[in-house]
Amino acid sequence: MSLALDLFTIVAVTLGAIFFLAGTVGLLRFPDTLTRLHALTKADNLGLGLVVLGLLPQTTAPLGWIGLIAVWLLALLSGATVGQLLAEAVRPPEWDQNRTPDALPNVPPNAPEASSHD
Amino acid sequence: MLTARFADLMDLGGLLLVIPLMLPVVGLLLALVLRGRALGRFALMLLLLGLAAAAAIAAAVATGEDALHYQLGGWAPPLGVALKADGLSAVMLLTTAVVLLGVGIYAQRGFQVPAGLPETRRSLAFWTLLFGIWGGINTVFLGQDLFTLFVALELLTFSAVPLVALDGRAETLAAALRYLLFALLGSVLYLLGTVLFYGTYGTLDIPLLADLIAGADALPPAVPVAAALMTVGLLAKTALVPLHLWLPPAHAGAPPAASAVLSALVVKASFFLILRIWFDLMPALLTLTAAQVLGALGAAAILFGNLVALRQTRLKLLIAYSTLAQIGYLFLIFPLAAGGSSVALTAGALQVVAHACAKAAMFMAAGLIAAALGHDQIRGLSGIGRALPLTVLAFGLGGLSLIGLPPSGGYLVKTLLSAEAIGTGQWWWYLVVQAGGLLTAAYLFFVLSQALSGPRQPATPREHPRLAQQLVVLALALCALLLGLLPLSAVDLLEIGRPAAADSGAASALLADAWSLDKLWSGLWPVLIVAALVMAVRYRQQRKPMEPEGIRPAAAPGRALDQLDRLLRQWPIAGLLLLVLVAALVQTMLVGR
Amino acid sequence: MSGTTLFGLCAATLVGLGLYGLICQPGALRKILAFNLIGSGVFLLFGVIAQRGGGVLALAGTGRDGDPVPQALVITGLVVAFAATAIAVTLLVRLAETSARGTLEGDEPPPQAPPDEPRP
Amino acid sequence: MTSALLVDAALVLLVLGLALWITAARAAYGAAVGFVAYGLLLTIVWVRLAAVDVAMTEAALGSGLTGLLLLGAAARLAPYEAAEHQRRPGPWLRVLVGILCAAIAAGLAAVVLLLPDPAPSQALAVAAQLPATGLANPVTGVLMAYRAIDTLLESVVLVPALIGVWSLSTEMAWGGRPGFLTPWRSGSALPLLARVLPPFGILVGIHLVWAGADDPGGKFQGAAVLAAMWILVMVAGLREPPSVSDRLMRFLLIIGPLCFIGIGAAGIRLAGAFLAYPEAYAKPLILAIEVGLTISVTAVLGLLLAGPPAPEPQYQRRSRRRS
Repeated sequence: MSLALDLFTIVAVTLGAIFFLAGTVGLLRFPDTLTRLHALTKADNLGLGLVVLGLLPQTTAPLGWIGLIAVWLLALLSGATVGQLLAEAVRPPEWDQNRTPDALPNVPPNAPEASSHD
Repeated sequence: MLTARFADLMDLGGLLLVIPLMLPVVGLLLALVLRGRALGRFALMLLLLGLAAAAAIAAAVATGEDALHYQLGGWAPPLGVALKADGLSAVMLLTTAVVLLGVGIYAQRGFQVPAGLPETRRSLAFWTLLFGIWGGINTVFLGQDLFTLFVALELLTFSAVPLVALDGRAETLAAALRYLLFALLGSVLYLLGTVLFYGTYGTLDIPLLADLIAGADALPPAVPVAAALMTVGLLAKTALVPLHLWLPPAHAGAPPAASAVLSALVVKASFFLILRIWFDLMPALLTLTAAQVLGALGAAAILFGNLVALRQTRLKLLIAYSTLAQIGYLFLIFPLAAGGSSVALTAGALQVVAHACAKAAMFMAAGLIAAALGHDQIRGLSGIGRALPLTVLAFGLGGLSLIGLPPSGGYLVKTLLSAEAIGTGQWWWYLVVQAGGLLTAAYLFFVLSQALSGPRQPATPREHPRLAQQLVVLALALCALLLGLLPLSAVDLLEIGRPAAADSGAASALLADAWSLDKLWSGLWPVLIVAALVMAVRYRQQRKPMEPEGIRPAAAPGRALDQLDRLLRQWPIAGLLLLVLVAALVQTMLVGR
Repeated sequence: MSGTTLFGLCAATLVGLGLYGLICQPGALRKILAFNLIGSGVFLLFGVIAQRGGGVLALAGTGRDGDPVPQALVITGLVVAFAATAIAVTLLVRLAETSARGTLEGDEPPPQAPPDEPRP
Repeated sequence: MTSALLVDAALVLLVLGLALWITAARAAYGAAVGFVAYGLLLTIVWVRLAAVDVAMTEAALGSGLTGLLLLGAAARLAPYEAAEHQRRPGPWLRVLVGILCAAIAAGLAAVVLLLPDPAPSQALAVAAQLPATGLANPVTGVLMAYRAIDTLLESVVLVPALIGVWSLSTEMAWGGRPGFLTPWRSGSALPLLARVLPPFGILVGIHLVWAGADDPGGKFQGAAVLAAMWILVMVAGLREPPSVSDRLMRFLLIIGPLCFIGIGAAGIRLAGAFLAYPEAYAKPLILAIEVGLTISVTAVLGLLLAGPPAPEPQYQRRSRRRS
């Protein structure tokens, strides 16, 4: 039984590490800040989730699990918030919703609907 | 009733040491909550209590003929922290209490809260930071644990730096930032030395460390390196000449009450720790060439500080540079103490006391003069002698003590230093001491002659200071001037609690015959010659139009001196000199072992 | 060559690097950063000595690691270093607002015009 | 064993690399960001050195709050940074200082290598006398009992630091609200975080203080976390920083040290020495002091970061500039 759990831990943590690697490659390779945010917030949080999942069998019953999952949830919360803040800071002006359509220069058709309401 | 109260205060024994530690701290905390108007009086009341406690400690040490000890929390030193008040720290506590009481009375007017407001920035900041300085200094004088002394030094620095920038002018902000960064550099080096001591011996208590170091036959290299780092860190905080870049603008820019405290007391706390390290922790250091290095720096400070002071055109900067010079005297005692005699240490302590009173009086007097005239240009001082006779008199008396004329404290210091220099055959220190006295006389007589010369503009001061301020300035100046008349037993107090020096009581013996007529005259006639010289220069200047520079108008060496001073006060150069000093001290201490 | 000694060498390098930054960097904010570097180097030395001293405890079987006294000193030192950084940063921002520069040079007192001295 | 050494070596290289980046980076803002990462790496080094209390303090105070201070300052000083470069000292001077610094670092490294390896330590003495203080965490025992004067002086040192920060405002601004933490201009991410995270953070802070008696934790770490939550609320604009002459805030600032001195003075009567605790209820007394100190240190850390009082409310000035 413990062999299976150890095996599960190794597999899960390795998968997590691969997702971290993907996130880092995304950080280095992607052209601009917004796309890099995707790489970081998506890949790293999933990677961390897998690592936490893999480590769960290694810790003592309820308290250890709660601690690890709390680490993951906090990382998710801070990742999402920082992603939002960075996106607001670098958002290109032409995505402003209250600009008249013809004033939008060569905006790619599927530009995300900016939900700015300041 | 008072003497009864005083008596039972004295029989508290060791617990007495907690009062000077906690009184300022409680004052600092309550001052934060107390409404502004009562702050000044509350501060005065606590300063008086503090003076009583310091007097009780001095009396207890004197009668008990031994240092007072106290273990905080009841834990024995290697684990806990101990307090100790030997003769030296008792005298320092007393001086601090006297000077701070003077400053407290002086500052009542400048930092009082106007009627309409509940509180102002200046009054809250000044009084709370004054308590912070007082708490830090008392802990430095009483602490026996190297890390507790570090925290006390930080409390002192964090209370002193905002005082420099209290007026908010741009150059005082720059001066405060430079003071803070250089003081932090010093305290980090001090901490580095502390960690090496702990790494080697596992304790930070000075007496225990001293026994371990004395007992060890071959000192591991970490110990001299630690002593060198701590010494240089404390030199940076004491502003000894190559590391003096922060002192002149900081002390000249601060409000007068603050610059009095900074010059008289704050600079002496880090010097006191150097005394603790060199005389208590590792007395063997005194016999090394490292002591000669400190002596050489002291001599350089005396000559350089006085010469640049001659060049100054603003009164406060002149006094700040004079502080640099007087600090130099403090470092002459290290080479002179090599022979193991306690005379040099007594001279150092007397210099701290005399300079504290004299310099506090001079800075406060300069503050009154600047307030009355609206500026502190030395050239523009004429006529102030009539407008503020008491203040100019106090300024002059303080100056006489710095020169070292009898019966002042400075005279005692010069007598002891000269006798010790001749006694140990290091005659060059004798020359430096005399030269310093003459240079001080030069710029003091120049300033006094300006102040007492005929009134060029009507002598209606812009703002007449209160009589209380003038009297307290005069009182402090008289303290410095009449220090020589103290009974010689007060000088012996300094040697209580010190390891039994070979010639205990030698200092008071030397001072006993310092009052013979020929000695008095041999000290006086060079000063009279300098006075005549200054009069001649002033007379020649009055006939020619005004020159902006100080005494020597167009002298080439004068400008070269200014450039040298400006060069030395650049941050990278001062940093480089600090590193060179660390290397020099480490080398002399390692080789000398 | 245990890990602890490695951290000791790292601490010594940090102190050297911080000293260089504190002396040579013109910007005052960079000097404050360099001061924090030296501070962390010195505290690391405290940690190395605490870890080395802790071996005694492990022998005594109490299981707790490290000598608690240097660790307590480091915690106190960190808080003091934070207070120092807070004052230095506020002073620097105020200096930059009033005289539009972030460096320490150029502090000669104003030209010879008599300054209007505020009340003592 | 060698794998542990490899991990330590990698950690040391990363720390030194970041330290080089902090010294050599062109922009102060980049150096400040590097400093925050450097602080977090140092936290891992402290865990490797088996000093968990210190690791928490380094993370919360050393890299978190100090990082916030430095990032704020770097942002404010960016316009003045261009002028700094021509004030650099000459190349020869830099080389000379570099050589001397290298020599000092080498000397220090040599001295560290020569220090006795099982260093003389007071660990046993602390462990032996710990039961008398009723605590189980030796570091808290040293901080609160054996070297209580250091902790008291250090909590007192924060007060002049705060007064120093406050005194850097103008006279007319006195009584106003501190102005460094200008609220974030728009968007709903930060206010959301400032509503979700603080309850959790406050719980963690209080737990840290409570657990500090027996396990790694303590008042400074707890106070740093609580201060971080308060600052988050202020930066998100949900609460205004308290005005400088707010009587309640002044009282909170001094409650901790005063409580410490009061109990210390009571110790003279009850336990025979200043700052001594009677053995029977040493732990409750120490915990009372810790709670008081947590309140005061949280207030001071928050106000230190909130900066000197500003003449008029910051957000009006910022919104005026933007529109």
